[in-house]
Amino acid sequence: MGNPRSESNKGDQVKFQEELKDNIRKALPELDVVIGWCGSFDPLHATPHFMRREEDIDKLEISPLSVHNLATYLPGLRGKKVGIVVKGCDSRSVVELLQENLINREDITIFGFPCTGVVDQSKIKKALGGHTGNIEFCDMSESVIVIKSEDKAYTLPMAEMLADKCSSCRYPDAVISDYFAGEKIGNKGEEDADYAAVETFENLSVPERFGYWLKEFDRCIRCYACRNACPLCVCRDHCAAESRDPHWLSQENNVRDKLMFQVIHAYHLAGRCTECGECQRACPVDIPVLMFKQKMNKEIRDTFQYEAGVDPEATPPLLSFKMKEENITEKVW
Amino acid sequence: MNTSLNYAYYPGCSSTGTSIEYDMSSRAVCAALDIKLTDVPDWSCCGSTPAHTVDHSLSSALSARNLDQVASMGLDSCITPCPSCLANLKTAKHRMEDEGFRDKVNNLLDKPANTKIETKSVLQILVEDYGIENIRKKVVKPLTGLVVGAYYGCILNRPAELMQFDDREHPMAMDNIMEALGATVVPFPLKVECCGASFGIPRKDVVMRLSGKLLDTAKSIGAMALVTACPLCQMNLDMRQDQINHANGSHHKIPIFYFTQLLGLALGLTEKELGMNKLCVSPRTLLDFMVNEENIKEKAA
Amino acid sequence: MKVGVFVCHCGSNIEATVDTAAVAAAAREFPGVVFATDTMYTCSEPGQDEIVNAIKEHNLGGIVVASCTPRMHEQTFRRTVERAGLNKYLFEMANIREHVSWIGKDREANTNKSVDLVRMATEKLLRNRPLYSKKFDINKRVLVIGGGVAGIQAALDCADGGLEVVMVEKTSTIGGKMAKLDKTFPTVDCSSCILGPRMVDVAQHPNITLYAYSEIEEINGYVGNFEIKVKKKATYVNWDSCTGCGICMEKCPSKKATDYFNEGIGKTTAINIPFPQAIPKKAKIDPDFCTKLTKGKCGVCAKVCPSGCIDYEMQDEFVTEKVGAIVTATGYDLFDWSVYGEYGAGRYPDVITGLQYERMLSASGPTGGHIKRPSDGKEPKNIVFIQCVGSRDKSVGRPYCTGFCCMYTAKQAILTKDHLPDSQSYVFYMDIRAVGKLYDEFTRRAMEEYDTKYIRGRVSMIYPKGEKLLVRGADTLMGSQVEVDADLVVLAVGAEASAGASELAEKLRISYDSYGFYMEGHPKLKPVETNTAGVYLAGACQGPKDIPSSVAQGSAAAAKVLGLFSKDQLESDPQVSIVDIKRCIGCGKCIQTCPFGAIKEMEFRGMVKADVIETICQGCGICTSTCPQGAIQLQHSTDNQILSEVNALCQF
Amino acid sequence: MPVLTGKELRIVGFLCNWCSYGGADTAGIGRFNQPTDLRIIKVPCSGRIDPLFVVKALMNGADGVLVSGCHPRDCHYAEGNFYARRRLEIMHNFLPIIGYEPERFEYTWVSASEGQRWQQVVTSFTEQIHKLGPAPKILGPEASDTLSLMQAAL
Amino acid sequence: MDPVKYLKSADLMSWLEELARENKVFAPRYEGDAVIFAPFDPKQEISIKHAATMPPKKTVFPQSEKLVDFTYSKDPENLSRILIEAKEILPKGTTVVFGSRPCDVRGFTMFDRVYLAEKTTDVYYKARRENTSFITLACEKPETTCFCHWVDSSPSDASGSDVLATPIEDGYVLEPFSEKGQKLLTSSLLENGERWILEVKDVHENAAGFLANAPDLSQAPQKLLDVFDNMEFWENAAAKCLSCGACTYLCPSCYCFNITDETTGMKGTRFRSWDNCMSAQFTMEASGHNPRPTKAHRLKNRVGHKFSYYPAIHDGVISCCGCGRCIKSCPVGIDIREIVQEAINHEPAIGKE
Amino acid sequence: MKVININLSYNSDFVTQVEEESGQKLNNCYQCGKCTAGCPYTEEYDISVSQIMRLTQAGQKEQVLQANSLWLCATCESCTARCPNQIDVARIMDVLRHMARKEGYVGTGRVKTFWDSFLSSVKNNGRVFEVGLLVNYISHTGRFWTDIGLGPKVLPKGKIHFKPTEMQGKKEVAKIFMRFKEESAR
Repeated sequence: MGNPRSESNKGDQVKFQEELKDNIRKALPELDVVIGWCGSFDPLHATPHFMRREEDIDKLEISPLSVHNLATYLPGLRGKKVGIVVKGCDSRSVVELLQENLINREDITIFGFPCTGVVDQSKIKKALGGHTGNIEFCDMSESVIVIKSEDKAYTLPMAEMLADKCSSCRYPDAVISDYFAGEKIGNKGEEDADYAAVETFENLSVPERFGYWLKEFDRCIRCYACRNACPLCVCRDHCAAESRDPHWLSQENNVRDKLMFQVIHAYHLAGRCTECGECQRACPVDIPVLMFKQKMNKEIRDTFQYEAGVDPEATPPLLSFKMKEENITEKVW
Repeated sequence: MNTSLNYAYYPGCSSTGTSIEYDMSSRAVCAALDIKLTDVPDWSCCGSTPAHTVDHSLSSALSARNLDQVASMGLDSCITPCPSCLANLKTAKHRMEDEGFRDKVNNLLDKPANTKIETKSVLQILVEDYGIENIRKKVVKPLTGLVVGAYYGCILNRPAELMQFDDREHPMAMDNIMEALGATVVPFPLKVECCGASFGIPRKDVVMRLSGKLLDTAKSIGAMALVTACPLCQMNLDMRQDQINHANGSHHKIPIFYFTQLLGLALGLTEKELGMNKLCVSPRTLLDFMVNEENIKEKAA
Repeated sequence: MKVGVFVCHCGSNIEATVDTAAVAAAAREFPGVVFATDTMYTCSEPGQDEIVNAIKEHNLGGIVVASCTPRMHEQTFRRTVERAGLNKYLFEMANIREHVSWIGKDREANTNKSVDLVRMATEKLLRNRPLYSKKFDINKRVLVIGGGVAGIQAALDCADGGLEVVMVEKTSTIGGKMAKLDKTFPTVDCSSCILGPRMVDVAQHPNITLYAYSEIEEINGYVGNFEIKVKKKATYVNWDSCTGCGICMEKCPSKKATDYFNEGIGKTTAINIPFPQAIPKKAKIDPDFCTKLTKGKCGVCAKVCPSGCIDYEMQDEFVTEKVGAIVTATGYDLFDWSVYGEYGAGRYPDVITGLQYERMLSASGPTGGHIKRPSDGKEPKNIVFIQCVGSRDKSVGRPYCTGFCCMYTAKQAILTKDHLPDSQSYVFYMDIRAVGKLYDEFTRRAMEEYDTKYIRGRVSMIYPKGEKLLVRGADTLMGSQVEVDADLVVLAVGAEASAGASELAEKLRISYDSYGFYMEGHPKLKPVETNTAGVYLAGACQGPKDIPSSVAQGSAAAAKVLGLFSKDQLESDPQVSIVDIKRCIGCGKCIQTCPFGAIKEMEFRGMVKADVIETICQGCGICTSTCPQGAIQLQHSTDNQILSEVNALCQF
Repeated sequence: MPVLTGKELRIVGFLCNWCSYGGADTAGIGRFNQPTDLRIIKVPCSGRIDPLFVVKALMNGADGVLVSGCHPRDCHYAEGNFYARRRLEIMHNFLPIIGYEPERFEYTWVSASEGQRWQQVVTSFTEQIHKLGPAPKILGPEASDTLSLMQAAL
Repeated sequence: MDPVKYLKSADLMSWLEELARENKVFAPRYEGDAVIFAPFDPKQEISIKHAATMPPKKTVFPQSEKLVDFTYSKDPENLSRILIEAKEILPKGTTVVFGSRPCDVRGFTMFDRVYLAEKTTDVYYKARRENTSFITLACEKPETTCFCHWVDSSPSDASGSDVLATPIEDGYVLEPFSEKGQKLLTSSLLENGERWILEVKDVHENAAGFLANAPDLSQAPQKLLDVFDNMEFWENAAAKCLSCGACTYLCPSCYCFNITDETTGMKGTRFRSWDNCMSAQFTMEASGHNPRPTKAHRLKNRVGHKFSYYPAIHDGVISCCGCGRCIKSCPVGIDIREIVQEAINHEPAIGKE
Repeated sequence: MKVININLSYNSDFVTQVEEESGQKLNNCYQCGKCTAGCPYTEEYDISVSQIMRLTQAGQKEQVLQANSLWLCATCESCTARCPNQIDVARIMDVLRHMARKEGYVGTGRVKTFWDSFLSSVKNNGRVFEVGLLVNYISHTGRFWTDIGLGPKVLPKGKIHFKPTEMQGKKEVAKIFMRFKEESAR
């Protein structure tokens, strides 16, 4: 909108960005659309970019602002030939969708690149004193973000602005791809996922935990952006949240139903969620909804040694069983 | 093999008196097998049978003081040669897991009881922790020619739920050790029958009858000697063997060894270290016989 | 829906601790309820008539009965409402007897709880829909598993009734435990004289196919249409040509094989026919003892066999049979008495089991019917029988009474006197269980006429004393410890579920109790049915039984099968899952988790959808709890029905 | 709906039709006394139990939820309880994050023959819930309604 | 109108406390990382530096509200006869909202035309609207996403508000715009503010000056109708839409609702709750048919309604107040300004068969 | 023989107390007699152990607590180990002994005296002092000839000490006994 587009995203990224564009140029003639990212309403934001024509490719921008998990769009485009640009974490959602037969591998062309992390807008907002409504300029390098807002310049260390999932990322490279631009960083799937935050939270007392969520969910507006941004919420138009048969939830604005919905969401994602964090990022009122899913994943990992979105041939643990469960100790009465 | 076996050691009162040779031989054997024993500091009496016949909390309190001494060593388990001490210490721990009972015991103590300390017998750790096969490897003087019966007594492995060791009706730990030492073991049918226990003083007649039956049986199966793991059993069968003979008109002269004594012998320890001279029924003839048998065997080889 | 509620007193069973009138009064306040009353016996004829009349008078659309467990009378009341013209699924039960009145005495709490249960039932009923069965064809063949006396009876009754029968027996001969017995109580008639002809009938019946030395590998399908995979274990002898002449047995040089038929009393040859009357009378090789199979040397049997049927290369073979019903008659095994250290745990050769003794008594047994001490072959003089070994003993996990040991011990004591007139038998017993026609008279005879010394008390210890065994017990009637110097000790070892019973139950999808005995459909009213349609029980697999009871149950099971097959088609249970095509997104999670393969993919307007095959669906509802959007719903247990019950109980 | 104040808490039981419901019947037939708190919802199979029913019950005011099915390998439907075990275990372990004690929800296996076991399960589970006391109830549409009550309770 | 008043910044909290004695007062404050209008609590800091994350829409149009409580009762003589007793729940009490922005409150004027229409007055809305006063803060500087000036408004627009507060140094100048507003300005904490009237004007003009030239939207109603049947246009526009309700629920001028009944036992409640035209359930018919089956259809409706269909029946007033929340809070950054402009600039393809 | 009126003589408090203190359920006993059968002391008993169990079950307090058998049980655990109903019979014997002691029934005085002497030795020395114990026992029973014949056998073996071994914590042990006395007096 006539806002000064930043000259950003230079440095190392440009090299693979051009390589990536070449990849897409090569593949686009066979595809209906390729989904990537481009600049948005201000220099601090990017937006999903649907490339259908050659000239669309020029607008493609890969940067730490490329936060959106574009895999979310894939089930809706079933039947079309779709190309998708993926970060490491996004690729795990693609794996998961493939695993559940929600997309066809032959219809999907995956463009990977070495991701060094994406920013957490709320961290930037905090660093800027709670306001990012007037961003005039933004430039990013591997180590810092330079932002100009309301005539003030800020130089923020990139490491501190990265999303939590990025600082402990074990899959910077796409786990599955047809094209890969740039040099792979190296995945470390064998390392344990980091659930320190969940563990810290669990140290709170029972009423503290309960009270925390009541307070947080009080401001939920039930817009379901968390659900709709989730690449693995595949029920979409038939979500149990808005149905009368089954009638799990009322439409009343009460915190009970809001909390219940989050449990439903987390449970339906058990063993499937790749912790891309889109639910939490999408929340317009900043409710930390990711923690429920992380907790669920932690339990899945501890009980079944399973991690979602790594192996397209695997079966989610709750859709399978073993006669003897090594890690389940049943209560003795 | 576990090279660093290390235990807190609770000798029990009789170790200073009537069963001094059990204590000596246990210590000697452990030393020979590189098993480190550290005495429980300033241990006191576990209360034995008399205490639990008076009151269970009193009995447990007496044991608890000792368990606490073990805890003060920074350890969570101890061993004892004596089955009576073993039973008391184990019972105390087990019963104190019940909150109500623990409160009663704590009422008698200076500080709250420790309920985490496990106790095992010397026999148990030799069999389970050290291992029969490892013992077999250490034998330098096999007990050639010795025909022996193993007598366990009643409380070494009963009640089974509490003691958690060996078979309650047919224990084999000592049989197996003796076999490993080169002795010929004859199955002793009354392995777990009672010898008369502490009735030696107040009801000698009972001991005469019960221990007499044990000696008769030993003879009937052709055992040259019996091995035991209990000071009371040993005392009744050894020290009172003359009394028994007298009372029953029998003529037994059966040496009653502590299993640790024979084990020590096979490991090459001296008779003195093992307190062989403390036995009332002299094992002299038998010991000489074994040496002779071994010589014959060696010559033949 | 207009709902009628009937709260049953069940005489005083419920009324004594539940204020049924108050429950009915409370029910009148529930949504939908237009009629509620308490009745004395709702299941009685007047009780049922009251329901029918109320439906007509008040134009009711659904009925709740609060009474006993639905396992007792759900079918009864479903028929009642059907009689009144309602669909039988417009009915719900609240269990206020087994789950309320019988488990607590607090009348206020019980009444309150009953009101809750009726409220839940009503809320669910309001969401019930009429359901209609489908008909499907059935295969009128029956499988009998186990060839003991119960299985033989069931098979012959079915075969005589015109059904094709497939019998699978895991050992190489039918006959079961009964074939091992010398005589039977209380008539003391020859066991093999009674059983033998029945075994021959099985072999010769045109309707019976016998798979001996075979096991059930796999069971699929459902009532009317089971598919069974049978494993025919390798016998190394071609049974089509084996004539049972026994020459191989005579020549086999390996004579140290365990003689299972003789309970380990004596040894047998590596190739053997278990006993002369075996059916089928065919030889098989015990591969553990055959030197040709273990070491590659020998081959004598192959050389001597006149019909050339030895085949050392034989492999297990699998056949598939299709049947419509299954009778399970897998019998029992003896308790492993070696846990009794005080009885020697098997160390003393002259302490044997009753069944071993039975083989010793049998003229065709290894001792030719002579009673001999296994240790030295001498005739015993003092014989001690100990009852309740592995029965009525919590400490070994067998608190139940086996029930027939008292009788067989009495029989053995009598036979002992017949065999060895100079002998003296002692029986240590706790109680004598002699319930049956002529049974008590029989045990009395053992005491009165055969001078068997019955000692009321248990034995605490047996130990060798010279050549004899010292048996130390108690005579509680005298109040003293007693000792017997015995030459032979016979343990009346109790029965336990046969080895592999639980694995078979899992294949059959039937339940078993904590001892492994199969659960009957109802302890009183469905003694031979199971909770799985088309699977019936006969004999000791359901619990220890003597011969007459086993035979009776075999016949009863056969009658059930014949009844089931009296129709050409069966009605399917309509409580199956159904897919809401609009909500289904075709993710296939239900297909993935359905244990029965009852859901398939289908195409609907170019989209993939799930589709339930009604006759295959068993109504477990795993699909419903798997489907995230609730598109597949198990009818009669829908999400909304369960949620309505939750909501009836919990409203913040 | 009224819970007998001071006497009972609200405990919901989900029982499979084949084993545990039968086990509860067996307990009744055996007249094995049990606390009165528990109300049973019968489902065909433990595999039918969506763990979200458990959460729904808790959020709607249950103080405890007990699920019982056939013993593993003994499922009438062959596999239902195997699925249930995984799903219920995960939910059991998940509950603390929301702020429910995991002890408020237990699952177990009781066969139709195990009347005594059922009595024991019900009795000890009821004791367990009474030990925990009433679960937090979410009152009114706004969080503040509940929060102020919770504050007052502390 | 009564004279303009002045309030010292330092007295703001005291004044709100005063107001809170007789009214329910809402003011923006941080909840987590979001700024929400919450019941005023003197112990908690308010946050009025920038526009709130959510507008104060709830205060007049609650996210969900009870319309009717109903109870069934039975005739004890004939249980089939059921009486229903229904109780309408009309909101009571007065509310004051402090810290709303011009765009936030102007949104209600879009509601007013619909819910306060003479023949179809919505009693629930009317009661709340009349009992709620808005003390609106004029904006000093618009944000990147602001476009109030496109839709005939400005950073100091007082329409719909009862008091317009303009921040100046050390305080606020409070101008009443309604009777309700005048009544709010009687506190002794307030002094006459006439002397700052020029500074106020400066603030207003200065704010407006930050805004770039607005495009002409007069063609929008017609142009949007022109592209009505061009699904390719809408599919492109909606491609990245997630169909969530963040845009509509945060929109000060979205007023759609849904009505549901929740019954337990013999009691029940009829609720009205926000509805969202981006949701698949919106306009879903009982038959299962939906005239707006895809997100493209739904986005077309949203943009069309605001910029074409509403103006068509309400004297050309665009039903958008330009607050920009739908852009800022959209998880995928959909920009309604772009869509409207693209529609205006759209050239029908020529020579297409 | 005495005729017992079963309902009038049933002492339910006694039954409850035995059950509580032993943690055993008396009704689990079905009188199979296996305890008596295995008890090495049956020969010395005036009432066999299974009958003690029966009498206890029947609430016959007097008869039970008077029994000499209580003092002759050596806690060899044969009964407990073999009970088919998993009743800890030896523990019940223990509890009955406690009750007999508290209520002043002293069947076989010598056994009790020996035990008392043993405990007083522990109380005074922290550990058992065998010679002291013997002396104490003899002085209480006047049985001067007790084991006197053993003297010459044992003395030269160095097994007998005429002084107790010293331990520091003997006061702690004494305190346990003191507190126990106080607790029991309550």
